[in-house]
Amino acid sequence: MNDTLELAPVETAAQAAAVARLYGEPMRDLPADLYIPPDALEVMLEAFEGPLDLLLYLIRRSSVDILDIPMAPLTAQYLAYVELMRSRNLELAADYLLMAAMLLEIKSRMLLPRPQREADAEPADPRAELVRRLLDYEQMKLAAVRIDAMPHAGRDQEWVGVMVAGRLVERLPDVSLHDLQLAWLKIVRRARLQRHHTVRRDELSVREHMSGILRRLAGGAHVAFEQLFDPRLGLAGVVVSFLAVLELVKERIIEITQSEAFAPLYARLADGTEDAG
Amino acid sequence: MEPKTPDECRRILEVALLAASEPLAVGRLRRMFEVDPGAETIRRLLDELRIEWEGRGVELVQLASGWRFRTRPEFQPYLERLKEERPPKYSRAVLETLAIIAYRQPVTRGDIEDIRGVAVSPGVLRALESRGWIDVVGHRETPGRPELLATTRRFLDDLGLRSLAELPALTELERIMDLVDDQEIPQPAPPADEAHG
Amino acid sequence: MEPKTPDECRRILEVALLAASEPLAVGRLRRMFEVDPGAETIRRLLDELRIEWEGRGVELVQLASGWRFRTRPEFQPYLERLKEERPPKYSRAVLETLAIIAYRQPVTRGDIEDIRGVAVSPGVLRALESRGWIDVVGHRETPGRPELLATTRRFLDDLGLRSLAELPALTELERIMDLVDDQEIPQPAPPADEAHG
Repeated sequence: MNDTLELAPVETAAQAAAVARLYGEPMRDLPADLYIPPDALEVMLEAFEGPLDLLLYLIRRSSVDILDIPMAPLTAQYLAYVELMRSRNLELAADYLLMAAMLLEIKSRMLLPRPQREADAEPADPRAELVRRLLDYEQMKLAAVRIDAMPHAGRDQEWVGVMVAGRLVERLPDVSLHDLQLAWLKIVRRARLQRHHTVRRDELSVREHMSGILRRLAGGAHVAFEQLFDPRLGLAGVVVSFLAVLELVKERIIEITQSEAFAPLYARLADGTEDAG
Repeated sequence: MEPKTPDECRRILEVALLAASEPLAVGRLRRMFEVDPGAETIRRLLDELRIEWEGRGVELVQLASGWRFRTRPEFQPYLERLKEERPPKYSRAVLETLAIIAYRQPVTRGDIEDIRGVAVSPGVLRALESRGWIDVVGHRETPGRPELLATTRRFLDDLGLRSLAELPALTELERIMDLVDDQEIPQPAPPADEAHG
Repeated sequence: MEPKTPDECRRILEVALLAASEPLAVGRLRRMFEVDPGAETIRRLLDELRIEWEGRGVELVQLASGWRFRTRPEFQPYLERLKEERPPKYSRAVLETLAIIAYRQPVTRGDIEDIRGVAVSPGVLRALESRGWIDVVGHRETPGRPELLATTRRFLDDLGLRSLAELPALTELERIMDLVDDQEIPQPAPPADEAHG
């Protein structure tokens, strides 16, 4: 096994963090000869989060310097794993194959003389990009472990939430004049073809008086006709009130009664049933 | 590590009750301890805890389904002011019904349905009635004697109006809309939800 | 009835914080009082309150979105036994994705995949989103306009942090990384060594 990396386990923070679990037991190092119990392979491969994770594992468990990776043995070992996966008919993620291709490419470039970029510059190392990615990933992997170790509300701590006495007043929707106007305009827009649903400002005050008169007559009260008009409203107000009374009579909502000629006029709600007798 | 002293037990009960989102019965509180202190002990500790909290803004109370910490009513006004959730919005059906009652009162439900072109669900009128914005002011003497609806003084107060005449005049806008409609949108399709069933 | 003494003010703050279902910011706490005591006073009172609660089972903490009472971790074993369901234990994929979003935000899904070297399954992002820990903060103006993900205030609150700066510092690796980025690999091994296989 010329190609395998040194397999002496090295306890690094990364390794302690990246514990694979096999049957509940932490797996800190893989068998030296890469022999894996057949039914364990799947479990083990699931423990790796992808090709970078697998590569990091291979590097970190040996004592090689990540900044000076011996590409040949690493590539060989990586390919051995991938081959194992393939032989087990595991669905081989494209990510693993892509990484295999990248490793082979780096390895072959290592064999070639390095092109000088500039006269004095260091030659470009074909491994630089891989190392950058490995370190980048390892850093995030460690960060994940640390975040997980922090106390989480809901897991390690609970929020305090004391019951509030009495029901809080229910918030009711606000309606602005603008809302009302818009709503009405929408209705008018839809009803526009019918034309008869137009409303004028002056008509509105008549309608307000209609409601007011009906309120006063509520409960079957008989009100003297002249009391329907409030002189304080002025002439215009009285006229509008009168129009309201006429409208109500016309719509047969109220009745004006008179017991005999020249007797006082009374207004009351039209009610064919109760007051019939 | 199980607690040994009653003090420690009481502290655990306090934490559990402060964090609980529902009342906790004695039986459930007992289950927290590996060595069951017994219902009697729990009850005694709860009572001690209740006394310990007396005179503070929050009190420990025994409710039908168990024990719970609860704010005292006198702090209610402060808690109310803390609430800053956005008020809910009325549906289009409610707003349009309100607009019709405001501008066309007194109207029957049938009138509203004629104008809107759709049935008025009972919920719509109930929402406006329970708000105190509309009420029944009489009946129209037609078959069925339908109720006549009108807006209330409270409606005017809540909208800051002295009288209905102060409702925004619409004629100008309507005219503009008519122009717009005639020229640009010759045949406005009625919104889907408003279509007759 | 508005409070006069600082003691009364502190009591009101305590009740509000004990009853709140979310962290309360100083600005919001101020609004509880008819006569605004000012941010400075509120902060002082909150600090007094925090000290007052020290050594109890519950602590007052300042988080990203405000102040909130929280149980101490040492009581969790007891509270666990009260719970109906266990909190979710996140997979490494979820945790690593969270770490990348937390430290490198805003990032796209593609960025995460680049760093982890594997595809990010939709379930991973969904788990973090449904927890309220990440959300979409915009789009990167590249083809496809991928979503930019970032952590939320809620994430900071749940982890007891006031800001992202309080996240654990990244490891030494960072310095090595800088070296790698700036100078490339310090001393490449001679190609001869690589000729093994």
